[in-house]
Amino acid sequence: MRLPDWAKSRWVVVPLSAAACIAAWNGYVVLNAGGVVEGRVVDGAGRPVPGATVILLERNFITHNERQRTTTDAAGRFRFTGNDNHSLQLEAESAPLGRSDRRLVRLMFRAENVTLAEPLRFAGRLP
Amino acid sequence: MTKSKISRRRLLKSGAVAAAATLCTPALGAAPQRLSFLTWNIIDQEPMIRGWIKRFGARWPGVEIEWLDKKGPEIPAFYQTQLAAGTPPDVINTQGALGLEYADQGALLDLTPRLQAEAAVRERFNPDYLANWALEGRNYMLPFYITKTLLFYNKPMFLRAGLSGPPQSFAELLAAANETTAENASGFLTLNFDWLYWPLYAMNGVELLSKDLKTSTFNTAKAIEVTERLALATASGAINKISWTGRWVEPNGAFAGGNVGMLHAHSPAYFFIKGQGNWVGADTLGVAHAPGGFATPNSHGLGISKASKNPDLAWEFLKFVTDEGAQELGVNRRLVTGNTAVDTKNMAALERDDPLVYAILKTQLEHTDKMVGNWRLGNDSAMKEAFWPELQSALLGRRDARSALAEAERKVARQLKRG
Amino acid sequence: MRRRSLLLLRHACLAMLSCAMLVPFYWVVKTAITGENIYAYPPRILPQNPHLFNFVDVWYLIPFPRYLLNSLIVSALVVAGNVVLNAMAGYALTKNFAGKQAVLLLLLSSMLVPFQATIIPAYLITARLGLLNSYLGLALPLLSAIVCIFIFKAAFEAVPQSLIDAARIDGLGEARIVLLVLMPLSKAAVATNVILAFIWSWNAFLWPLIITRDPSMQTLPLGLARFLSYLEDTTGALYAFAVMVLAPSIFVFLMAQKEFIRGLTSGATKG
Amino acid sequence: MAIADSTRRLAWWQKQRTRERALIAAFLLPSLTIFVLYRLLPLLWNLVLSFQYWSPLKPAHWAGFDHYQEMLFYDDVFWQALTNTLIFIAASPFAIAFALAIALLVNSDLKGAAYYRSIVFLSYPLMTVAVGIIWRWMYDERGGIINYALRETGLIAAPIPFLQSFAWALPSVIVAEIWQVLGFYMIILLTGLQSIPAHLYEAASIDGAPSGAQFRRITLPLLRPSLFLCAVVGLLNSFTSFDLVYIMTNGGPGHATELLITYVYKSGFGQSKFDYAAALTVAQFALLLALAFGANRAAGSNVGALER
Repeated sequence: MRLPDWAKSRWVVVPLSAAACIAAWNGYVVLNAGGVVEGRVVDGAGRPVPGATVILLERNFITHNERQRTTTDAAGRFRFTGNDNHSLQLEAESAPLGRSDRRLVRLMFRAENVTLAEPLRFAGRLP
Repeated sequence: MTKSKISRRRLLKSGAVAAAATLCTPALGAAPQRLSFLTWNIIDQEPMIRGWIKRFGARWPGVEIEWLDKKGPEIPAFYQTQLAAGTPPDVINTQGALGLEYADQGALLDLTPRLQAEAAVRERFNPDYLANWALEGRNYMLPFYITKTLLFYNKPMFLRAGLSGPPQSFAELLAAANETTAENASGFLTLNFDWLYWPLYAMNGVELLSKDLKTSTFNTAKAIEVTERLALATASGAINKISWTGRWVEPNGAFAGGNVGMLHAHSPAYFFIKGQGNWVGADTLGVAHAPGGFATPNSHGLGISKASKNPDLAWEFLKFVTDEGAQELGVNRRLVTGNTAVDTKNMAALERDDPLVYAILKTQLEHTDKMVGNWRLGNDSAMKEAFWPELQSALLGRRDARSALAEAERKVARQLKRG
Repeated sequence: MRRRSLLLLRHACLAMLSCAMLVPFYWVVKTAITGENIYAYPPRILPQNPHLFNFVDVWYLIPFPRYLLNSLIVSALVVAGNVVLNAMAGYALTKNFAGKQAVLLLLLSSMLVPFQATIIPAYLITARLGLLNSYLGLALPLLSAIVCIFIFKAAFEAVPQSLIDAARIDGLGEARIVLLVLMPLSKAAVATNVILAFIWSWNAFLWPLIITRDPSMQTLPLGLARFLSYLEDTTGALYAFAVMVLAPSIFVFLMAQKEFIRGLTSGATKG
Repeated sequence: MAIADSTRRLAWWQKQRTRERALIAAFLLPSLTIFVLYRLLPLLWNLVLSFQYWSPLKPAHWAGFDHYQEMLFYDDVFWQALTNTLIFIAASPFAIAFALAIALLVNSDLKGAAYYRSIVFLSYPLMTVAVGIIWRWMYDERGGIINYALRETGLIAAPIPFLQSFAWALPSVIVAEIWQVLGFYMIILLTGLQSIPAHLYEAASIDGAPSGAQFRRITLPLLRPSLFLCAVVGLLNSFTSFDLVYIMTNGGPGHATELLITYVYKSGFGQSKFDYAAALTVAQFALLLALAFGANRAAGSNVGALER
């Protein structure tokens, strides 16, 4: 079948395709907005640090405020759930090693599920 | 009339807010329970303010509060229009001397009787800060959060220049500026809006106006000398030109760049500097009073519009905000509120958590008797308009100090005459 | 031969000019997506590890969707109002009637009244009309524009009288003549109106600032101003916001430019 | 009978007349109402206010010519703002000339002329607030491309603080303003050029008139209305650029970029001297009116010219 001419005018085509893109993007967002933030914590030598406290700070205008804390498991992994922000900072603390670097994690949309590619790293090494 | 009756009735009451609430509600019951609250660019604190509104609403059943927030430069346009239309927000938040101008226009409610009736409330505040909004001896605003100028300095640069510590006199200040000046580094910067540069003159004993604010007293040999020295230092690059041309972003940004020895600014500048300068830290950023401990305040105050439909409720809200509210605001924004009890509490916590901010805020609570550049004028902005451009041209060496100050005196005199 | 080199010269000039005109666009976009500290000197011509997070920040730091919606609604109102009212006025001005000169003078002189100076009375009037803090109130002052009226007038005059007479003989009323005969023949003028009206309402800053009390009624320019006061110049987000605010008007222009330019041809300056 | 017939026709004709009158009125009314409400009434309000002492809460009383006296004899800021405004306006003829050159360049069967046109025009639809932000950034000492380019090419040693320097601020703002409005001028002139019948040129070239002469004899005269429109737009920019100045310099440093309109805004809302601001407004209106009619004369046509 042939489209009527009005349907071919750019005033129809462009907005429709734009709408399509937006719909697609929103679909993607809905599927991936689980609010899960996970990653690993390692020491200077790259060995996993169990029992370290990981702090999650979230952005509010110009400052980042602490939101949640958790501790790493035996494999140095941690997992936050229920994050609903789009710009986070992660930091690890552990008695022997002090503080890790503060990692800025920016998301493409609120509550995007994210897994740190690079683990949080302490300067010092575990004995 | 009724106001004084109410306040007299209040006198008999215990200060306990809950009790006051129960007793006061009938008195207010008649009026429609609506308040609007205009804040000055603190949209980032939305959760906190919503919380205030909720808690206050719980205490005063049936009260709804509309919250408006406008950014600083646009507040006058908004508020003036609302005044003209007879619908000004009941509780307003202004910065610097703007509150006095509105008071002078007759826009604000005179809070003096209420403060006299409730000593407890008056006692809350640092008297010097409270006095910032006293026009002809009447109080028109309460401190919301307070700032005054101080001297930030770049410790590494000071070390390199072999300077032991912050300057203690005008001469030392200029000397230090010279010492730290180098190829692509300048020694001193100051903010210049709202008289914030005035300590430089105050520390030389120069005052703009006589005590009674009737005559100008700044056109003196000393003032001319100070201006000439400042202009000289500016020409030599020891004082960064931006001091006299910049507004907020430019000077703070320049200091954050890390190649300026000293910055004379008010405490909020710190958060901006920290945001831009990655060198800023407890061991690199020095914090001190300007020589002589002089400082120009630029605080935020809360007032009540005279046209408010229910001023008593507004007053209750004011008391709530400057007490519990202040507590929360102080913690969130890391600032001091002028409410002595609140500040003591918050500062104790800060001393642990953030020594640098603590050091900065500490200066805000010291030497409060040495606040200058805050003449209680009803036409402050017009006065600035008359004075600053002339001084500015002298400081930038575009004309000589003597004639500039003479010209300024002529204009200031005219403003004083016109009132 | 000489013609060729002349042609090349022309292209060279225009190309250079185009670049010059485009630099600011490039610079703001580059700043918006740039990763490193935007204050580092020397600034890089190409953005280092570019990203889109600044746009995300903008989207969440202010209720961007809400402001966008408000801006769109107001602009839609203004565009519609302009097309209709200006067409009517334009048509009326094609006729000769007593006091036409007076009307023209009124229009031209009211063009010279700066809006900033009329805020308070305008506000009071809007308050009288009970339109404060409403979309209509936001749109009202922009609902008709003098330049556009003249564009319509010129476009209508370009339509051969014979057509109009024919329509009359067919028994069409004036209103229907405008609607069925003139408008279809002046698409260009319509396009011009659409674009200009959209631009003006989309960019209005001071008026929305004054008459919107309720934060949920604010429009994008206010959001932009707020941003400016907030993040000052500390971040690329400000420039991301600038890009996001500019995109729609550029988009509308690119979509309608053909008719728009023809619109000005047939309009504004004939004669 | 013929008479009766003619009277009937007369009656019919008069009926038509009144119909048409009603229609014209009905068609004009909406737009006129808006202009009266939001332009003329406020103007009158300002006019009245300029002879009074008033602020939102003080009852008005007559001031005679006090404000005008203050303005003319005591207020040098007014004079500076006036000068700046005039400079601002005086810059537009150059912009227009430049735009004309561009228009001439793209006005032909030049390949890709359409693209050039679009690019040049692209900056007009932009939100002025945003344009202000963009240009502030362009002029920035550290992140700004202008200082960067100048330093790289070794034209200057140290960065120029364009918007903070008394010498540079006004030109800088004007450049930004021209950047935004250039495209609009170009389009107007372009359309003017295209409405010039080609045969005139043909005839001229047959008579062997040099292109320079053709330009002076044919193009310019026939372009007058377009030029006039441009001039008017240029005039209006002296206050439609409020947002631009407000964002870029807010009138500073000192009053180096103070325009009448920014000064009106400041004295009104900044210093709550609305009565004085009203006087300033009236002065500005008078100035623009005078200039508009001047331009109109120069365009050698009556006010109507704009409408056709």
